[in-house]
Order: sequence, then C-alpha cells, then structure tokens
Amino acid sequence: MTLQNLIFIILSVTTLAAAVMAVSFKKVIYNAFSLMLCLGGIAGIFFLLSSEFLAVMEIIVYVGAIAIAIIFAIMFSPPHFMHQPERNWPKTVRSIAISAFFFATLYKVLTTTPWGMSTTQEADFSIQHLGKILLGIYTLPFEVISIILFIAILGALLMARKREAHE
Amino acid sequence: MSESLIAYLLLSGTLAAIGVYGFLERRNLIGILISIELILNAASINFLAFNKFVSPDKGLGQAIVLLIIGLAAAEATLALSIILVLYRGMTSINIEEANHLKG
Amino acid sequence: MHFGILTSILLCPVIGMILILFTPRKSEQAIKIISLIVSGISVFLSFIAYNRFDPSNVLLQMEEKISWLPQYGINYWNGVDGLNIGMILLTSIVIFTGVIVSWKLNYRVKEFFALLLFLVTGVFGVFMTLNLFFFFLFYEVAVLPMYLLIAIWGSTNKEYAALKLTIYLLLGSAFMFAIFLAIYSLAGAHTFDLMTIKDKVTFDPAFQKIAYIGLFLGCGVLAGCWPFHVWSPDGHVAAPTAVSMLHAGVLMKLGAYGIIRVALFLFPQAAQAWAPFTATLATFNILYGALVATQQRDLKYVIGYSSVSHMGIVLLGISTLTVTGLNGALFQMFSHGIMTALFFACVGHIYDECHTRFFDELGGLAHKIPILSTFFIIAGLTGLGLPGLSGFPSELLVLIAAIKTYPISGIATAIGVVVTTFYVVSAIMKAFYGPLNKNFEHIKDIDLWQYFGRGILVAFLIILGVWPKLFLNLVNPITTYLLLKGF
Amino acid sequence: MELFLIFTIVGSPLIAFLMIALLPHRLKRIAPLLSISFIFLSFLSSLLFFLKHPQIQETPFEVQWTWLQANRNLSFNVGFLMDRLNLLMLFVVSLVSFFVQVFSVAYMADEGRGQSRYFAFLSLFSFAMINLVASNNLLQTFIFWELVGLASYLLIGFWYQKPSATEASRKAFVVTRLGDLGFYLAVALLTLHLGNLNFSALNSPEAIQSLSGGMITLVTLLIFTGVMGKSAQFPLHIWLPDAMEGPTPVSALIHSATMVAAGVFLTARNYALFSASSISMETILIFGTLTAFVGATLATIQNDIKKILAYSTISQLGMMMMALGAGSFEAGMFHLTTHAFFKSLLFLASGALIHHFHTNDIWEMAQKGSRSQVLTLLVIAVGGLSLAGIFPFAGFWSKDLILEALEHKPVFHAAALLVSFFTSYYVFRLLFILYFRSETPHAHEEHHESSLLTFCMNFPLISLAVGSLIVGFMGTDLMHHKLLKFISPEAEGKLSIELMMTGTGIAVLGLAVAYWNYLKRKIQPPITATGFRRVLEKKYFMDDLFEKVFGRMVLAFSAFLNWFDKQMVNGKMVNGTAWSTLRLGALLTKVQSGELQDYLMIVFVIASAVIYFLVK
Amino acid sequence: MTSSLFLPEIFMMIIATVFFLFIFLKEETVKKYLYPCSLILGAITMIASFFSLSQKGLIFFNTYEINAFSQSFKLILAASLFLIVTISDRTPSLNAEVKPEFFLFLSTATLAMMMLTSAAELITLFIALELASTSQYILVPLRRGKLLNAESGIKYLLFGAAASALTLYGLSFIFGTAQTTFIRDIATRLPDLLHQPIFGVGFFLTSVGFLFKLAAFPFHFWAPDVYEGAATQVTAFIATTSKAAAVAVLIKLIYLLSPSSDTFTSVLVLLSLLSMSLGNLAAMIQKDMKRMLAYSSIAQAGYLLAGLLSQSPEGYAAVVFYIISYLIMNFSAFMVLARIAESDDNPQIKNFTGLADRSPLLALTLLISLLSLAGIPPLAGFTGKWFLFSAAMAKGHWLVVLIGVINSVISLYYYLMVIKEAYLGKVEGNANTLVVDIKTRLISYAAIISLVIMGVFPTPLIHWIEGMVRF
Repeated sequence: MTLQNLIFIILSVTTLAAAVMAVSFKKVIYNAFSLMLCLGGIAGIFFLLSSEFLAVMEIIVYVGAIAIAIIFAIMFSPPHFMHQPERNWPKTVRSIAISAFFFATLYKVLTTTPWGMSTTQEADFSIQHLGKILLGIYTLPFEVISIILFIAILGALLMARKREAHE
Repeated sequence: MSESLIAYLLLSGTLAAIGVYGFLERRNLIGILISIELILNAASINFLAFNKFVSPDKGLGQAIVLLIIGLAAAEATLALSIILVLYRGMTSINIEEANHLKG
Repeated sequence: MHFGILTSILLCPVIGMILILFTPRKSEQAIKIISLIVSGISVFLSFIAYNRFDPSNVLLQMEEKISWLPQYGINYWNGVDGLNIGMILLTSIVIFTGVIVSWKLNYRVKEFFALLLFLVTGVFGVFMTLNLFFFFLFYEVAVLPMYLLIAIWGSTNKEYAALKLTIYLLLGSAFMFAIFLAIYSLAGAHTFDLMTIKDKVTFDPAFQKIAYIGLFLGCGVLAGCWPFHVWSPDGHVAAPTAVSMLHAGVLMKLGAYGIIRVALFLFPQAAQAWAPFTATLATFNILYGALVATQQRDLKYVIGYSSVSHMGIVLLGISTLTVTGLNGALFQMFSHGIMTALFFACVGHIYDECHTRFFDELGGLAHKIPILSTFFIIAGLTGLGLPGLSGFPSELLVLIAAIKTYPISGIATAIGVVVTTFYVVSAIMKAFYGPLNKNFEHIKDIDLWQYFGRGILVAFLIILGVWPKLFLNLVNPITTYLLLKGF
Repeated sequence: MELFLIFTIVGSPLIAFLMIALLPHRLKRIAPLLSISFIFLSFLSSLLFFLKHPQIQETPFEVQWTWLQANRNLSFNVGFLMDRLNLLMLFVVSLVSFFVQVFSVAYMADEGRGQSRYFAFLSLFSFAMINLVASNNLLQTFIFWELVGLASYLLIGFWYQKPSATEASRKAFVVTRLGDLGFYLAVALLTLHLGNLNFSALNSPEAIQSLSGGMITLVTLLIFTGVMGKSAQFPLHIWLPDAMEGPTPVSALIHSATMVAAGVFLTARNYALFSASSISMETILIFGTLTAFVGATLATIQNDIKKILAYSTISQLGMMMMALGAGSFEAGMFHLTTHAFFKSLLFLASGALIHHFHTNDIWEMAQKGSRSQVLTLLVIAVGGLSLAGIFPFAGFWSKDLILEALEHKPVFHAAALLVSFFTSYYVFRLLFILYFRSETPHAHEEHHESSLLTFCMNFPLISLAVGSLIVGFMGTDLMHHKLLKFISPEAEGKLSIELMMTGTGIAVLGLAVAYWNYLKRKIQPPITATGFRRVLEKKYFMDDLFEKVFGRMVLAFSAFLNWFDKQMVNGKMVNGTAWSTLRLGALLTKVQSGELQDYLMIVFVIASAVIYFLVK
Repeated sequence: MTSSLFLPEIFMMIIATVFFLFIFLKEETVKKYLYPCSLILGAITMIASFFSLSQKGLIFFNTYEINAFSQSFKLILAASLFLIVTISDRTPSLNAEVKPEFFLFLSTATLAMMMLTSAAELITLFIALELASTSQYILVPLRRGKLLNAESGIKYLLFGAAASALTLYGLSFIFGTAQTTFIRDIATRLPDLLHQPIFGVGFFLTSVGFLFKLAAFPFHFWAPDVYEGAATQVTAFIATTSKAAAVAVLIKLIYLLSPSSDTFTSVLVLLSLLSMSLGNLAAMIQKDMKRMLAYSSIAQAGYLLAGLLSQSPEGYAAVVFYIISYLIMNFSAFMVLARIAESDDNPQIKNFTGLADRSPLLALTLLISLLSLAGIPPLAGFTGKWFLFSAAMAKGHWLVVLIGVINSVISLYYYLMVIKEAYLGKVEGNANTLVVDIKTRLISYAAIISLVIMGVFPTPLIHWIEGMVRF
C-alpha cells in the first residue's frame, strides 16, 4: 500500500469521525470544535488532491473564519449550562433512516457509472493557471461573489441594527 | 483501498449523508448550520476529485471550490445574524420552537 | 357579402355593456333604456337572420370566418343552420322580455344590466360559433356572471345557491375542456373547427365512447340531466327574475344544444351505443322532476323542478336518435324556453307584489291580478302539454319517437304528463283560486308595459301551438341530414 | 260553398270566444248576445249543410290539410269530415248549446263582471266540442278532446272563490287526463303502426288486416280508457258528481249532453275498429253494465237534485256503452240523442228550481213549496217520464232499442231491466217529493223578474220538452224510422211488442215502489245509513279508493323522492363531496406543521426516491 | 460593442449603487426623494432593457449568452421590478430607515435574476442563483420588529441553503460526467451522456434549486410561511419576479439538456399533479390572504410544470405566455392587498368586506385578477391555461389536463370566497371609502385592460414568444 493510500485512509477516517462528532454531541460547543477538526481533515484531502492552494484557503477561510464565527455565535446564544433538551429518539431514528437511504442511492449511482478517466497527462494544478481561469472563464462569478459577500455583510449589519429598533 | 476517484466520491457521499443526518436531527439552529457546512464541503471534495481525475482543464475544479468557500462564508454570516435575532426574540435557538407560522 | 349579421347580433350586448359601464351610476333610467335598445336591436337582427335563412339548404348559412390563432387550430367561425337559428331567436326574445320585466329594479342597476348583457353575449356566442375553442370560451362566459347576478340580487339562500351553481356548471365544463383538447391532439384532428373535424377525422370507437359520455354528462349538467340536476331548482329559486328567465329559458338549452351540435355530430356511433343509458337517465329526469315538483311549497321551486322534467323530454328526444325525436327535442327546447321565461316573469311580479312565494301564504290572487293569472295559467297549460299551445307538438313528437325505440320511456313520458297536470293545476289552485288572502288587498296588476313584455311570450306560445310548421320547417331538413350523414 | 259552410260551423264559436276575450271592459255587457248569436249561426249552417246535401248518407264530405311534418314520411293533418254521424252530433251539440246559453242569460244575470268570462268559456267549449265532432282524424279528435277537458275544468271552477269548486275542477281535469293518457298512447301506437290516422283509413278493412289482433285489442282498450275518463265510465266516473259544483247550465250542457257523449261518439266513429276485436267489445259491455248499475243505485239515495241527475247521466251512459258493446251502435247513438234532450231539459229545469229556491236539496225545495212552480214541475215531469222510459216519451223508444239489442245476451238483458227499474224508481221518487210532498206555498215574496229573463228561462225549457217528445217519435215506425235510417241505413227499427210490454211493466213497477215509499209511508230521509245503504252512502268506496289509495300512494312516493332529492342527491352527493374536499384541504395543511425539519425530511425522502427511480 | 450587450445589468448596478448611497443620507431627504428616484430609475431600466431586446452575442468568455430569450426575460424582470417599486410607496410593515436597504436588496436580486436568464455556464448560473437567494434571504426578515419574520427568515434561509447544497451536489455530478460546465458543450455531448443515469441524477438535483424558487411540490414547504411572514411588497416580489426567473432557467435547462427519458417526464408529471392539487386543496381553507396566495402560487407552479413536461416548443411558448399573465394577475392581486392593509398585520379575507362599496375600481381589479388566476375566459389566465393544457395533451398527458381543469374549478371556489366578501359583504357604519391615488388607478386600468386583451386577442404576444423561445 503506497504512502499516498495510507495518508488518504488516515485523513478520511479522521474527517468522517470528526464529522460524526460534529453532528452527534449534545453540547453545541463540542460540535463546533469537531467541525474545525473535520475541516482540517478536508484540507488535508484537498492537499492529497494536489490542490495545495485550496487546502490552505480552506484552513484560512473555513477553519479560521467560519468556524470561529460559529463559535462566536455559540457564545452569544444561550449558555451551555442551560439544560439541553434531551435526545428525541424517534426523530433521530427517522433522520438516520433517511440519511442512510440517501447514501444508499448515492452509493448505487456512484458505483454503477463507468467514470471516463481524463486522458491528458500534463495536469497543470498551478496557481497561475487557477488565476488565469478565475479571471478568464469565471470573471463574472468572481465579481458576483464579491457582491454576494457585500450583501451578506450588509444584511448582517441590518439584522444587528434591528436590535435597537426592536427594544 | 487505492486512492481512486470512487474512493473520494464515496468519502464525499458519506460526508454528505452525515450532513443530511445532522440537518434533520439537530435541534439547535447552529447545529443545522454546521451540517450545511459539511454538505457544502462534501460537494467541494466532489468537485476537486472530478477535477483531478476527470476534468481536462485542471484549474476549473479549483476555481469552483474557491467560489464555493466564498459562498459558504457569506451564507454562514447571514445565517448566524438571523439566528441571533431569533435568539433575542424567543430566548432559545431550538428549531422546534420556531413553528408559529403553520397551517 | 352581407355584413356579418351574426357578429353584429353578438356585438349588440357587448356594445350595450360597454355603454353601460360608462354611464354614471345614478342615471338608472338611461341604463335601462340602453339595455332595452340593445336587446331590441338583437331581436330585430335575429328576425332578419330568421327570414333570410332558407331552411331547404342544409349547409351553413351566413358564415363568418376570421382566423384567430391558426397554428393552434382556433378561428372565429360563426354559421347558422336549422339547429341554432331557432335558439338565437329564442335568446334574443328572452333577453328582450327579461329587460322589460326587470324594469322596476333599483338596487345597483348598473352592475346588474352590465352583467346581464355579458351573460347574453356568452349565450349568443355559444349558439353561433362552430369552433370548439370559442364554444368553450362563450360557454364559461355565460356561466360566470351567474354567480354575481344570483349572489347579489338573489333571494332565498342566494349565496349557497350561487356558489353551488357556478362550481357545478364549471365542473361539468371541465370535462368538456379535457375532451375538446383530446379531440384536438389525441385524436389527431389538429383543428377546433367542428366541420373540418367531422370530415377529416374518424375517431376510434373506444375514444368515441368515452368522449361522447364525457360530453353528454358535461353538457348534461347544464341541461339538468338527472343526477346533476341538483343545482337548477336552487339556482332558479335564488336568482332574480330576469336571471332565472334567462337561465331556465336559455342556459339549460345551451347544454342540450351542446350535446346535439358537438357530441351527436362528432360521435354518432357512440351516441347509438350510449342511447339506452341516456334514455333511462332522461326518463328518470321526466318522472323524478314531475313527482318532486308535486311536493314543493314554493312556487318557484315548482317551476324549477318542472324545468328539470321538461328538459328530460328534450334529453329523451335526443337519445331516441330518430328524426322525429330530434325534431321534438329541438321544438321542446324552444317552446320550454319561452314557457319558463313566461313562468318566471309572472312569478317575479307576484314576488315583487306579495313578497312571498309560499302556497300557504298565497291564495285568491286571480281576483286581484286577473291578467297576470291568465298569463300564468297559459304558461301552466303549455307546461302540461295542452294541445293548441306549443307544449303539445313537441311532447307528441318525442312520445312517438320514444314509443318505437324505448316503450317504457314513452309510457313514462305520458305518465309524466299526467303528473305535470296534477302539480300545475294544484299550483294554480293554491296560488290563484280560493279565497283572497287578506294582506294582499293592495297588490296591483301589471301595467301596460309589463303586459307587452309578457304578451310577446304568450303570442309565441299560441302561434307555435296552433301552427308548429313555422318551427318544424326550420328543423326538419337539418335533422334528417344530420342523422342520415351520421349513421 | 261547402268549405265556407264548414268554416262557419266550426269557426263561429271561436270567433265569439276571441271577441268576448278581447272586448274592452265597457262592452262586456254584450258578451251573452254575441255568443248566443254565433252558436245559433253555427246551428243554422249545419242545418243548411244538411239540406244542401240530402244524400249525405252515401257520400261523406271530407277535406284536410297537413298540420305537422314529423319527418319526411310521417305527417299529421287537420281536416273536417261531414257524414251522417257527424251531422247528427253537430245538431245535438249546437242545439243544446244554444238552449243552454239562452237559459244562462237568465241564470247568470246577477253574476256581473264574471258573466263575460262565463260566456267566453262556454263558446270556447262549444268550439272545442264542434271541432271534436267534425274532425276527420284521431289526432285532431284527441287535440279537441283535451281542449274540451280544459273548458270543463274552467267552467267547473268558474266560481273560483269557492275552494270546493276549485277542488272539484282539479279532480275533474286530473281524472280526465288520466283517462286521456291511454288515448295519447293509442294515438302514438297507431301513428307508429299505421302512419295515417284518418278515420276512413283506420276503419278500412285493409288497415284492420295489417294490424295484429293483439294490437287492435290493445289500441281499442287504450282508446276506451280515454272514453272511460271523458264519459265517466265505471272506475273514472268519480269526477262527475263533484263537477256539479259548477253553474247548473254548464252541467246541463257539458255533463249531460255533449262532453260526456263524446266518448260514445268516438267509439261509434271507430266502430269497425272496435268491433274487429271481440275482447274489447266484451270489456265495453261489462264496464257499461257496471257503470249503469252503480249510477242507478247511487242516484236513488241522493238528496241534492243535481247529484241525482249526475248519477242518472252516469247510468244512462252506461246503458249506451252496453248497447255499443252489444254490437248495435245505432241503438247507442239513438239513446245518446234522446238522452241529450231530456237530460239537458231536466238539468235546466232543476237549474230554474235552484235559481228560484236558492237550494239544491229536494227536501228543502219541498218545504218551500215546490208545487208553486207549475211550469218547471210540468217540464220536469216530461223529462222524468222520458228518462224512466214511459210510453209516449223519447226515452221509451231508445231504451227499448237497447233492450232489443241486448236480447241475445240474457245476463246483460236482466241487468238492463234492473237498471231501468232503479231509473224509474228514482225518477218517480223525485217527482213525488217535489210534487206531492211539498207544503202549501206560503205567500213567498213575488220578486218579479223582467219579462225577458223569464222568457229566456222558459223558452229553452219548453222547446227542449217538445224536442224530447218529437225525437222519440222520429225513431218509431210511424215516421218510418227517419232518425234511425239517418243514423245507419240498414237498421230495421221495428220493436217487438212484448219487449215494449216488459219495458213499460218494469217502469210501472218502479213507480209503484216509489209511490209506496214516499207517498204511502211518507218516510223522511233516514239519518243513519245502515247496511247496504252505507255502502251507497260511501259511493262504493270508489272515491276513497282513489283519494286514499292512489292519491296517498303517489304523494307519499313523491314525498320520499323529495326527501331523497334534498338529503341524498343534494345532501350526500353534492354537499358531501364539497365537505370532503374541504376536509382534505384541512388535512393537507396539517402537513405544513411549521417545523423546518419536517419539511426537509419530506424533501430529502422524495429527492432520494427520485434519484433511486432515475437510476433504476 | 460589448457594453451595449450588457446594458440592462449595467443599469441595475447603477440603481443598486444609488440606493446604497441613499443609506447615508439624512432621514427626511430619504423620505422625500427615495421613492420618486426609485420610480425614475426603475423606468429607465425598463426602457434600457426594452432597447436592448434585439441584442445578440456571447460575452465573458462566452459564459454569458445574450439572445432574444434572455433579453425578453430581462425586460419582464425589469418591468416587474418597476411594478413592485410602484407599490412600495407606503410600506406600513417596513420602518422608514430600512427603506433604502429594501430597495437595494430588491435591485441586487433583480440583477442576479437577469444574470440567471443569460448565464450560459453552470457555475455562473449557480452563483447568480446564490446572489438572488441571498438578497431575498435578507428581504424576508426585514419586516418591522416582530418575531414571526425572523422565524420565516431563518426557515427560508435554511430551506434555501439545503436546496442550493443539493444543487451544488448535482452540478458536481454533471461536471464529473460532462467534464465541462458550458451548457452548449454539454448539449453537444448529450447523446452519449443520456444512457448514463448519473447525468439524469445530476440534472434532477440541479433543477432542485430552481424548483425551490418556483415553489413546486416537494420544495414548496417554505412558501406559505415565508409569504405570510414577509412584508407584502417582499412577498409580491418573491411571488412574481423570482418565479419568472426560475421559469426562465428551467425552460433553458430542459430545452437544452433535458434527458428525455420517460422516467424524467413522469417525475415532472408527478410533481405537476401534486403541486396543483396540494396548492388548490390547501388554499381552500385559508383565512389569511397572503397565505392563500402562497398556496395558489404553488398551484400555479403546478400548471407551469404541466407546460414544461411536454418538452415541446408549444409547451415552452405556453409557459412563457402563462408566466407573463401570471405576473400581471398576481401583481394586481398583491397591489390590492397592499392598498387594503393599512396597519402592519396581514390582511385577512374579512378585511375585504364591502370593498365594492369602498372603492369599486380596486374591487374590479381584484375581481379580474382573481378570476384570471382561476382561469375563467375571456381573461389571460384562461387562454394561458388553454395553451398549457393543449401542449400537455399533445404529448398524451390527458390525466394532467383533467386534474388541472378540475383543480382550476376548485381554485375558483376560494377565489369566489374573496370576491363574495368584496362584493356581497355589507360594511357596517359609513365605510371609509379608500382614497385611490392616480398611480394605483392607472396601474389598475393597465392591469385590467392587459388581462382582457391578452385573454381575448393573444395572437401578437404568442407570435412574439414563439419567435423568442427558439434558442
């Protein structure tokens, strides 16, 4: 088994474990931390998929920004010492069943389709090429993503301002 | 298990499934937000996997994943701000209490 | 090329409606006069059309064709033959007398007459058009104003009756919608023109069977076919006079006309296959309507159920699929239209004067309003098929046709006539004869103007009764041609 | 020239009706004059027609036009037929109608505004009756048959203020229409099988061959149901006694001479068709006897003078039907003619009495001194004697002819004799009560009527009395059976002597019994009805049978239908479906529970299901 | 040159920036100038997109296709934005200082929808979809400080996030199989892609995002709560404009990429039947007017799907015709709603009592728009439905037609309930006759006339649409 496979297995196991922890712990703060771990694992997988820049971006944006924002939100929301609603079993069973059904269908689809592998050898994963594409084909999405971020922040501000108006 | 396309797809499939489970089961809004992030990441793994094994132009997938990360960020900020407004309104972020609009 | 007489008949009420919309709300008299003039012109024009119509030529006359949406097979195509010339005349007469009868209306006059004229446009449209799209469009245009007319100006439990009526009729028309589209695409006709469909397409029997029964029940709902008749008594009772005149007088004929013009014309074999079923339904109509009418305590309910019974005779005439039967059905449609219009005109006056229609409150009116009672009695006698009035020839023709193919239905029609005699004569006895009810001292008889309105209808009843050739000459050639061509 | 005459015969009463109906209020007073003059015109023209065509017996005059084109090869026509039978009926109808209208001028003098309406209806009736008689095909007869029913409905219910009158008119109209139901079906069947309804065609030998035996019986029996309704034969006779609610001249015209006779005329008209099926002849005979017996027995116990005459008409009609059933239609027609005269005479006379004493009850008339009305009593005597069949009067001859016709049917012969016994019994009962039992007339106030009115009252009475005498003789061999020959050439009208003897004997026996009861023992009208009398009182329960059984049953069934319509069809089917769609809507909104996770659960389930199907 | 190709979007961006600047102005200047300025800008955009109707071309490295189809939809979107802006003068449920942001988000959403219509590349499509959804996620909770709008906001956002996650997942599959994200290229590769089920799955998952915006059956759950929770003007915007954009994209996707396997068509048939019936049945018992219109819009989505499932040019033309008439009908209904609702709480059906006495014109507009929604001739709704159902019937889906027609009769029931309230309701006391300003009067007349004209004489419009639908 090559080193590559070994790393892949370790990374995927850690990501999946962290993901399971992220959705199963009773306390939300633990979920947040396990989410950060899972994102780290995913960054590793990106690395494996030979797109290093993205791995780094993943760490910076996701783990650094979004996860932290989530933890901030957890701090503002009801302190964790308040009683957590006990687990509602029928709901859990139901959701497990549905997700299992979802995965089963996906599995069936993925395994049955003959994936055509790409023939070109020179795989240019470099950042320069990525930059050329971002400002080539994806110029419009690139601009629009900035508008989206601008709108999101403005909206968040608005929601915050609603606080005074509301009181 | 060799490091082939199917492996990554299955990995992202399980991640997505876990995200879906989290979405349906978590009783806490932030928990739901976390599971959305999971699903989005699963999709980005998918994209990168296809980018590496299938796509002729290797930069495409990466650009897409980059955009996805941007999107996820925007969505998360917005979701969190609304969640906090909701928290101020009903002092709990339990999704099951947010069911006044029905019928 | 003579100017499009049919389109001008159709446009009369539309122009009237538009004029009314622009007249100020307060000048009620002006609104009434406008609608009178407009309906008068439509009567005049339909008389011109009547005598320009040459019965012997079986093909379409006075055709007007404008292509509307050719690639969807929709073109505005009007034409007249034996079947609808009578109906157009009937509609114009009923609307003219209807306007006269509702002369004393004073509540929201503007909307009333606008909606009434809109209704009539729909009815005219259906009778004239030969394109299935416009047939359906005008069919629904004729049904919808009903709701507002009954709900706003109606009487006993008007909202319930109005809602039931509209939903019921539109449900019926829903089936028609589906079948028209099926004819257009499933059967590969790719046109909505009736005549071209008939020549171009031969429908396969299975499709024919479903399509015929769908159309028969769809139109039958409006014609008051037995299980779907429920809306018509309540609708008539709740509607104001002019509306129930138009409704029972003309709208129910729309359904029967639809069956003949579309269902019978396009699917003759299926008509033959379904004939026993439709005949039993019609027989049920006749007996059921008559028997239930004997139990009614409200004068208008009696007339409502009598319309159900008389429409049964029309449906029986159609299901006999013989020339005599069809002639009888068409004659009955015309004569019943006039008769019910007269009935409701008289009852309307009674309701305006005595503010009640219940038998136990009425009594001895003949003393106070002799002229109106005579008109009512004449209408009643037409109802029970007295020879010398227009009810008799139609019932005779249908009976003769029915005796041959469905003897039981024939006997049932004859028994129905006796039961009709019983409830008509009892109604006359309870309402008009007997000692005068004390609180009706003040009621006054109809003035000259109202007399004229109702007089026209009576004249028609008597003329057609004494000289039925007038109508049958119109109808005979087309029914012979229709049935010969079909089978 | 003939056409013009026919149009005057047929059309003049219609013109009278239209003129009276459209008269402005001011001229309403001339209505009586108008209608009388026009009916007289019609009588004259029929007389003129007869004089111009003496050889009418051989060549009947017929003219017709097409009225209704049902389809290419089926058309109905309107036409007039003038032959001996029609002319005879035309004389009877127009003459009696003329006398009745003259009498009504006096009788309805104090009616005021209603008078014009009365005379309009009378001329409408005469128009319908004349056309019925003069028509040349079965459909036209049916049309005027119903119009006659309408006129009788309007006239019975003339005093519409009285609830009993309107009730009686409704009963009359519905019962007669019930009878017409059969006639209507017969017309339809005949059009179907023969295509041509002319009487000449109907009764032609080849038509009878073409119809199967069963069909002829069915058609003739159906026509007979129509006749039963109109001529008040046994089961459908219940409307005639109640029809007495109408003014008496109306009963004189309609319920004695013309309308009720229409049934007999119709049977006589299609005699060839009827006689072709022996079964229908038998049924006519049986029903005729039943009617005669019932009518005669019920007449004996009536106290209302008009009721007595009504029941006597029923029984006489029964006798006519028996004659027709027995095979000799000339006896029936001859009795019809004579009966028309003396019965209308009796009705008019009783009308005069009612008009004078303002009561129908014969006992009250007796208390009020009925003896004082000498002329009326005399006339009643003439009518009564001819009704009873005493020698010189008309009734004697025609009744004996019927007895002679029934010769070869012993059972029915005996029944006829029994009926004539009862007839003479109630006639003499009437005469004795009115004449011998009446108190001395106290000095009643002499309300003098204008001479014109008394003339109008007495002239018809006298002329009818004379008429009923002459008509009788015309049948005897003295005038070598002019009338009989007129009816049917081959009738040999001589009567066997012993038959005459038995007839008179029976009549005298009836006289004796009546004398014993009412003069000798001076019995008063019994209060309590016992035994057989109670049955008579209850009119053989026939009325109850119709009211209670048929009426109640039909009304109950329609009440059920009404309930079924309201609850089941309307309630369950319509409101039910509406209610269930609303319930379904409410159910669906339950799915919209407000929980985001419920929504998404459904979304994911369906999404994965779709993927699953897409992949499969 | 390329800038004239991109004209409508440029104008939208100008509007967005102007509204953004308004945020910093003083209270009373905003109150005075904001509304008239927004009217003018809206009108200008409409004119601009009208003039750029005939443009054709490919820009942004042919990820952005300009053709008759996209330009006409931009015109439709600009027009509906203008209409929404016209009724946002008096917005009782939005407090004053939020107004500039309200207009800003409206314009960014419309900008995004314009991009949606002409995006020729899947990722551009997705990003534009996200921009539109994000601006709508903010619009919904803007309502004046009540808890309910936050709840509807979070529901809308989370439901939308789930839908876009699924769409993204689908896109990845399409990217995986077709190795390219340009729709034209995928279309060329379509024949050999069709036998691979994964492409069908990917295509379905991609259409989930747009079915969500269309509020078709399984993805409709957000509609009733959001319509009820949001401000009237916002609901009007979501009900009309975003539906139009969703329809545009669905037409393009199905036209070019539709895996015409019959399982996919039967999926569409199922969705159409269910959304029609569920929408109409649930709407029957609603009391709140906005919630009723939500369910009715779900039903209308069902009718639109009926047109789409025929996958034939007549079907697409019918869908475009129906969406145009739907915009007018729905907009005029919401306009009457906006005028009726004085205070912030949602107008119930009983608020309409005696409307015919209070203001006959509004009552007439309500009558015409609701009857047209129910599909009663001679109005546009009926003709639209006729074309939709004839297209569906041409492909043999007679069940869809039958259920559809019965549904429109059921829908007539609850529309008549409102009309009954408006025309028959007796308002006690002296009814305060609604003062209807010139602008509303003009729009009402325009709406009524256009609905009747489109109903009675649809030929010119249908010809124009048929020309446009050819890609």
